[in-house]
Amino acid sequence: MMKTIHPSFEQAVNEIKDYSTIMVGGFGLVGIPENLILALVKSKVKHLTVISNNCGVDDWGLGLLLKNKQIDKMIGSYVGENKEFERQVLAGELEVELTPQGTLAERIRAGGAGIPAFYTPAGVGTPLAEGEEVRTFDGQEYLLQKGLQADFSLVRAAKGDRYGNLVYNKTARNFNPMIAAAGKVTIAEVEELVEPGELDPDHIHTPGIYVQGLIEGSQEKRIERLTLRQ
Amino acid sequence: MMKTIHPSFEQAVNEIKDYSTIMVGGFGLVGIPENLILALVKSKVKHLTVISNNCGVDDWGLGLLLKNKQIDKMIGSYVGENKEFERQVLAGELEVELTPQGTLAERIRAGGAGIPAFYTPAGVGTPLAEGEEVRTFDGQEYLLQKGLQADFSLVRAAKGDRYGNLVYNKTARNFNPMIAAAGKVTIAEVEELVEPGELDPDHIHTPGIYVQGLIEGSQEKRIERLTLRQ
Amino acid sequence: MAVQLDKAIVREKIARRAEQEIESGFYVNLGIGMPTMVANYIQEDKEVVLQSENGLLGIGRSPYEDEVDPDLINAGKETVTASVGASYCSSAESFAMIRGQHIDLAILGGMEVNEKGDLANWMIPGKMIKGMGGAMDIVHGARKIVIIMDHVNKHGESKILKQCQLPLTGKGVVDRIITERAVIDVTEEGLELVEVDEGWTVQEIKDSTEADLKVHPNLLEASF
Amino acid sequence: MAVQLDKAIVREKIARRAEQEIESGFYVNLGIGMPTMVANYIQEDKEVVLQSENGLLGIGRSPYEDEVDPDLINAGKETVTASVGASYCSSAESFAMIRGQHIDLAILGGMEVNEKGDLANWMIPGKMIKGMGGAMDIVHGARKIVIIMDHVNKHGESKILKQCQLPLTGKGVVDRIITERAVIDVTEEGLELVEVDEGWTVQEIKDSTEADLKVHPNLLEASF
Repeated sequence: MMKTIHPSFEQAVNEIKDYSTIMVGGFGLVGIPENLILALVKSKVKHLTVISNNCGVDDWGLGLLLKNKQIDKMIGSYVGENKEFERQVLAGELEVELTPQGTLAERIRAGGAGIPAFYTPAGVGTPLAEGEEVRTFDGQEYLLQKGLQADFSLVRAAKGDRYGNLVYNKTARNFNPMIAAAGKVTIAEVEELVEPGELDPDHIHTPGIYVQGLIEGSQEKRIERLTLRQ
Repeated sequence: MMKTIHPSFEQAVNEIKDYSTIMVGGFGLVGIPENLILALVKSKVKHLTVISNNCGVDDWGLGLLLKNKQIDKMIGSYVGENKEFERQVLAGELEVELTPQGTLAERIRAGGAGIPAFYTPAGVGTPLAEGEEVRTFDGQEYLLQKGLQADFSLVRAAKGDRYGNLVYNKTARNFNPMIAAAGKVTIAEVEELVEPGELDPDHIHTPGIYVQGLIEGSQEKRIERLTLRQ
Repeated sequence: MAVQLDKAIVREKIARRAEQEIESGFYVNLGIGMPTMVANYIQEDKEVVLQSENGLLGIGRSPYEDEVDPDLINAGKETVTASVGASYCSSAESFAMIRGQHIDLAILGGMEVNEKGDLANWMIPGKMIKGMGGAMDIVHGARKIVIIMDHVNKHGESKILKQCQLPLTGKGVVDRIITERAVIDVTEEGLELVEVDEGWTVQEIKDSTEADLKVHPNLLEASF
Repeated sequence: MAVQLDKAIVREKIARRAEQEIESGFYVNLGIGMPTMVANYIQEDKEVVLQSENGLLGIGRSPYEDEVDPDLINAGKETVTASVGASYCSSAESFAMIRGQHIDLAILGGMEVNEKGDLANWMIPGKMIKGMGGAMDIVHGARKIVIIMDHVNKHGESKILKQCQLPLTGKGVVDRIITERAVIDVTEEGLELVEVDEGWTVQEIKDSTEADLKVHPNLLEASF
C-alpha cells in the first residue's frame, strides 16, 4: 500500500524527538542514509541513543551528529575511525556499548522478528561475558543476548517503490534490511523511487511492510579507503 | 567454487544412509525436491528422521517415503493432508513431533546460523509448553526453542549455478533457504542449471556456500488445491 | 439443502462483519477456511495488503486458468495470484513479520474461546492430530486477533466458555469474537457484548453463551 | 628505512606461509590488515572463495579506477570487486554463515595467544577502545582459526604466552599460530612447534616464546 513520500528530509525526520533511540544502516560510510543524517544534524534533536555498526568519520555520516553533541549513547561494533568519538568518551560526554558485529546484526534481526533473546558463542570467556548469562548447550558455552528495537530506523536503499519495497546495491545492503525491520517507524532514503510493480517480487530485499516513509535522495557516497589495482 | 553436479538422482542421494536426519524443503507440494524424494524412495534407505513443514500427500512428495515405511520420525507443523500418516501414528509405527510453523522455520534458521537456542512466544500456555522452559522478558512469557540441523538437506530451486548459488520462484521459496543452510550436506534440485556469473549477485537467495551438490530436474509441480477465478 | 443454504448465508454474514475489522492501510493475515472468505468482501476503497505465511506479502485474486502458477499458492495451498507491489520471502522472514508484530490484524477461525481470551482451534483429543500450522505463531504476532466462528457447536452448545475444554492454541490472545449472533470483546474485566445481530436479543445471546457477558453501555443492536 | 623494508619482508613472509593453510575448495575469511595481504599470494590453481563479513561472498581483486563502485567494499572498508559467481547478503546472513560454521578457515591478526588457544586481538586497556568488529564472532565460527602475527612485540617480548595479559577476544579458539619465525599448533596438551623458519633454531624459538613448547616429532626446519 502507498506509504508516505516525504516532501523534504527535514520533514522526514520531523517526528524524531530528543531522547529517541534510532538505528542507522550502513557499514563504514557504505549504505548510510546520508541526507537523513544531515537533516538530523540540522534538526538539532539531541540526547539520542544511536544503534549503528560504526559512527561515521569526523566530518561525515554519524560523525556529524557526534560532533554536534546530539548523541548521548552509541551502540556499535567498531568506532575506531573517529577521533571526536574518542574525545567524548574520555570526557564522559558519550556512553558507548560495544558489541560484536555478528551479535549486533543478530540482535537487530531478533528485535524486528519478535525474538526477545537468543544465545550466541561470541564473547564467551571475554570481558563481555562478565555479569552476563552464560549457558551450555551440547557442551559449548553461549551468551544470552537480547533483541534490539528502535523508535526510528533510518536506512538507505538503491531503489524503493511507493509501497515501501526496497532493494539494495552490493555491499550497501549490510545492516539495512534488519534495521528496516527493527524500527517502530522506518524511513528509507532511496536513490531512485519507482512505482509499485517495477521491482521484481522475487528480488525485493526489504518487504514494504517494514517501511513507513520514503524519500528520494542523491548520494555523495564518500569512499573511506580507495584501493586500486596497481 | 565448482560444486558436485550429480550425474543422476540415485547418485545424488547415495550418501544418505539408514538413520540419517534429513530436512526437505517445500510447503505442501510447492517447492519440494520431487526427484530427490523419488530417488530416496527407490534407494530404500530407512529409519529416517524427516524435518519438513508437511509430509506430502498419500501419493506424492514425502507421502511416498511414508507409504514405503522409510520414515521413523517426522518433525513438522501440519500433516493433515495424509491419511497414511494418521494410520502409522495410530499404529505406533511413526513418531511425530509437531511444532508451530514459525517456530519450525526459526529453529531451522537458527540451526544453520549457529544459534543453539532462542525464545519465542508461540506455544506459551499450551500443551507444547509442558515440561519446557518458559521465561519472562519485559513481562511477556516465551518458550525456549533449540536450533535444528540435518545430516542432509534436500531443496529445490528454480535456478542454480555451478557454484551452488540458488534462486527460488515465488512461494516455492518457503522453507528452502533455511533448510539449505541447516544441512551438513545440502543437495539442490534445480529446474535450470546455469553458469557462474549468470545469476545477479544481488538477487541470489541461497549463497553457494550452503550447497554441496546440485542436479537439474524437471518438475511435475502437482497442484493440491486448484482454485480459479469464476 | 435448506440447512446448507443457511450455512452459506451464515458464513457470508460472519465474513462480511469481519471485513469491517479491516481498516484501510492494514496488513492482514487471514486464516484458512472461513477467514479466507473475508477477502472476497473487502471494500474497494480500502487499501489492504494480505499476507500469507508461506511467504507472500500481497495476495491477489484467484488466477484465471491460463494464469495458474503451481509455485504460487496461499497458506491454504490454493492457487492465487500476487497483487501489484507484492513480494515473496522465506518462511523465516514471513514469520519474522508475524512474530515481530508487523501485521495489523489476523482473522482466524476458532473452536473455543474463553473469558480471558484463550483460544483453542487446533486439535480435538482422540481425533487425529493434524498439526497447528502457523496458528500458534500468528496469535502471538498480529497486533489484533479476531476470531470468527459459529456461536454454538452442532449440538447447540456455546463455543464461548468460562474455560476452554480443548487444548489451547494461545493463552489470552483473542481481542474480539465475531459470530453470526454477536460481536464480543475480550476486556480486562472479561467478555463484553458490543453488538447483537438482528433477530437476536441480548438475553438470547446471554442464554446461548456459557461465559459471563457484560453488556457494553453503547451496545449496537441489529447491527449486521 | 632498512627497518621498514624488513617489516615489509616479514609481513610478506608470514602472508606467504599463511597462504599454505588455504586448501582448494575452501571458503575463507581474512581479517583486516596483514591477513588481507594473504589474498595476494593465493596460488592460481586453488579454487578459493573469500568471504567479507560486511556481506560479500566472493571478494575479487582491487578495482581499476574506472571500476570503482563506492557501494562495494570489503570489511576493511577498501574498495574491491566481486569475483564471478559472487553474491551479496545482509550482515545478519553473513554472520549466520560465520557462526554456523560454514567458513572453512579464518586467518586473523593477533596481539597475544596463550597455551590454551586463547586469543587477544581487540583492545589494549588505557588506549582508546575501537571495538571488536566481527572478530569475536569469527573466532567461534570458522572451522579453523589461524593467527598470524610477529613472534615478539616491539620490545622483543613474546606474544605467545602462558597467560594472555590483554582482554580476550575468544577463549580456546586458536588452532594454529604463524609468525615470521615458526608455526605452532594449539593441541590438547598445549603448544606444539611444528615448523621453524630458516635462520632460527628450535632453541631460539623456545627462548623467544614465553609459553612452553613441545616439539613435534616430525618438525620441519627451514620450512618457509
